[in-house]
Amino acid sequence: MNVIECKELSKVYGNTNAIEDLSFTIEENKITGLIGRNGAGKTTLLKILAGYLHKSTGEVNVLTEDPFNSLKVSSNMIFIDDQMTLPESLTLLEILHSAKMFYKNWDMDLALRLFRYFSFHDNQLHGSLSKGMRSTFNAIVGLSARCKLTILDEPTTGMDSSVRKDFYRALLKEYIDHPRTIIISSHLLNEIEDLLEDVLLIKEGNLLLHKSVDELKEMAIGLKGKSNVIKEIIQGKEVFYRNTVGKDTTYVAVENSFPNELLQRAKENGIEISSVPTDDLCVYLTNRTKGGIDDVFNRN
Amino acid sequence: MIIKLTDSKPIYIQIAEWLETEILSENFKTDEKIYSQYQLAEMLNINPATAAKGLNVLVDEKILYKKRGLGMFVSIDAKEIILTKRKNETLKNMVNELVLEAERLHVREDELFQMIKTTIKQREEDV
Amino acid sequence: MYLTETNVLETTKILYKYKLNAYLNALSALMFVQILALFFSFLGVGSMGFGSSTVNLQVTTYSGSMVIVFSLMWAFIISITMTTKPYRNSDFSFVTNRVTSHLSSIAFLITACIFAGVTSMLMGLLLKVIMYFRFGGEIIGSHVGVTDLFIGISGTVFYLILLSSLGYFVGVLSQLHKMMKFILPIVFFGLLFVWGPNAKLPSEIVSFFIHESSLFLFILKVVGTSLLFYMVSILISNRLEVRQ
Amino acid sequence: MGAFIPLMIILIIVITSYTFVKQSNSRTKKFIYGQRLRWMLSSYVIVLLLGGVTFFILPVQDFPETSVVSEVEDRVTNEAFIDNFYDSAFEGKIDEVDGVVVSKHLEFPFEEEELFLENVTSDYGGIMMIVEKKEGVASEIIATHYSTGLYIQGEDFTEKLSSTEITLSNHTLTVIPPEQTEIRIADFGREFTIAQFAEKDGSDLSTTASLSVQRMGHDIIYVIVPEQVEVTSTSGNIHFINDETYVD
Repeated sequence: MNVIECKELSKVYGNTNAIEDLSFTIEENKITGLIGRNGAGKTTLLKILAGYLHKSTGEVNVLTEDPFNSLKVSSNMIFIDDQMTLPESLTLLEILHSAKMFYKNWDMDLALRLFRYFSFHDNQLHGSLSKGMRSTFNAIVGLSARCKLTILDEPTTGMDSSVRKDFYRALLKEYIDHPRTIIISSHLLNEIEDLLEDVLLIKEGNLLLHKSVDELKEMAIGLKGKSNVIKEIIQGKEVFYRNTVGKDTTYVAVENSFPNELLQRAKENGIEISSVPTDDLCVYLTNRTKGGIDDVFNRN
Repeated sequence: MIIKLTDSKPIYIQIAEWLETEILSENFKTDEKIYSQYQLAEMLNINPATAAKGLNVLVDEKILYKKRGLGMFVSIDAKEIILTKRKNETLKNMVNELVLEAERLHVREDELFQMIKTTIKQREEDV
Repeated sequence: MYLTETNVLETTKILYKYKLNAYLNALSALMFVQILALFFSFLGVGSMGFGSSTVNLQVTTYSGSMVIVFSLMWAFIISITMTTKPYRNSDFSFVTNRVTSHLSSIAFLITACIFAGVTSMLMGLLLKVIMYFRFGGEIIGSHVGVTDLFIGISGTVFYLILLSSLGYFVGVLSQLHKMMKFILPIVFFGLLFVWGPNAKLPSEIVSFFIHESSLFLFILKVVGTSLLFYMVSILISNRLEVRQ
Repeated sequence: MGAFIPLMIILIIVITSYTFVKQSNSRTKKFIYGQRLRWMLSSYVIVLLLGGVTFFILPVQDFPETSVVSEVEDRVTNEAFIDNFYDSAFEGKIDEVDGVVVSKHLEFPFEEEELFLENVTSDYGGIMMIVEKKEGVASEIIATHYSTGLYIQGEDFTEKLSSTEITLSNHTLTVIPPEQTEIRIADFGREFTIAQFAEKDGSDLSTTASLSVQRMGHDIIYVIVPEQVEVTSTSGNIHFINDETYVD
């Protein structure tokens, strides 16, 4: 079953396209990472999926329904981000009890254990929490709700690294025990990469790729060597990144579709072959120009 | 962590290699049940789908076999298959690398053989 | 995870329960406003004096009317507040759609109005008790029997509901577009200006309610009017985005 | 200035309501929430309920009601009574008027031939004096303070009034009006939401009660002096009956 189906989905704000012609599907019980730079349209996309915002054109189905104004989607979905508005006069404990009323799969035991583990106090107010603590609390709500679709929009904003690690581990354990469809958005891949099954990479509102993490890891290959040799090898291939170091050495991240023998020969010709870390690859893919920041300073 | 997840090799391959090593060192014996995808995911803090992929590599290579509803088990020929594979692929690749590096450093053929012989002798003495 | 089933009624009930808890501070605002009104009422809502060479008589009228008027303003403002972004967003942190969000807000507001109606009438009695002890029993005035009290409570509650539905409508209108916050007051004061002080329409609208001496008909009028306000509010905001 | 007060009040209500219920994402400190808020509201309701119960226990239900008698009718009878009060006084028949109150009655033995009257005025004015020379009265001066009493809503508040001081020393009769009596009365009005629907008098939205103050504060000092006594005075507001010889 497909939990999410988007077809040529667009969202226009005034004259700008926040999202353009997005088409993808997300299957049941997968953890998908939504990766893109700040302002790439991640949050807009997620809010459309959550039913908060209208689509402009195209089609969007969540749990086989248009999510906007759908009670079915709302009751089977939870959207967590650091902007979550919670009543100011409820204590954290009261908020957990309120959440319990809304979500039929809610696990109070889990919520309370996490609550204690991250050393929250019953009578604290959501408004008095620091940014990191607030994100942590929201994340607890998100995990304990056990919704069929869990959307986490930059869930770790403000968390320190040990809390982040704990959170990811908690997320994974929860997922193993109670598989569900999870979408995590982030501008960084490396932290969550191992957690993910699929990656959805967007750039300026457009879908760049939707692949499994493993495919992404094998998608590109890094070659380093004499500039002219490199130039010859990569002819006709898609180059994601190119950088010239020293007098005559070039590094390229290039699409990995070389036959083994060719690589073997390249090695024999003094080309260093390496794999491209997915994180770097995402940066290359989402860069506005091929050369990255260097192009700005390149006045020739 | 047993597996260095920052390694640029795909994780499922790292998992497969780690399990092979475990089988070679007899931590898992023939017909013994190996970790499930969920156990692996928990242990290594990775997505269960990735873990499953790692296991499937070993099933494809007939190192593991599936029993429906029970999990995956070490096949009788597991060790042999691994050894052969490592000899054919890993060792071959390493030799390849060695030869290439030797060429780059202008080491002659007999010099290279000599170095290998010395290394083997030293290990024998150590044991 | 399995899919859960829900419906409008069930979700509205849950949201209503949630709001009773979460927005209890609306009642603390009411309490503050009513206590403030009590202090103002100590001055009396009206007074007259008679004098001759031997007597100076001061008769000061005390009633809970000011408490009720203050509570009416509270109902209006609270209802506007309930339509503002933070409140809508707060609903959407959990399970809701626009209809259930509205219905539960309205149910909450009506509950708050009932509470406000009862407390403002009781506050009127408390005022009189305080004045009784201050004046040592030198009191004239109108009797308030238990029946009167119930009439007063019902009248007050429905006035509050009327004001609350108006506030809700105004609030929803102002949420439609950023510019509405400027347009609405301009339209309101513009109309007042165009109509002038002796205009018929506004005074007719007001007297439609305040000159209705039958409680039953008054309740019918209020129920009709507020239903209209609430329904239009729901209809015009049903396509509104949240958490932009 | 007066016009700003309602605006100020509205402003206060807007601000307080808003600050109490405002929601925001910023870090804010709240003191009243959770259990504390519930306690506060419960105690508030309890105080109000106690107030309500006390109200019905208090004997306030026995107070005279406003608007029992129609205002017009009330004023007509009232004015007729007061007219009658003065007319009778000038005719020397004040003691025959029904409902007149004798606040003070003094008899002074008097042997002199001349009487000087001093009618003191206070800040609030003086009291009318009527002097009657009467045949057959010998060796005494009779001073009586008649008043209409004070009836508010039909209730007798006459007792509240203090009486005039009348003294005779040498041959001077001095009338000193009392300090003005301050009477403060609370009028319990009906809330407009009761008044609008209660059967009694329909939609009455006025906040001031239609109060009838009857026969309030009309006083006459009636002095009877022997016929042969010559009366002189420098004070005003003194009227004589049966005496043409009097000169100011």
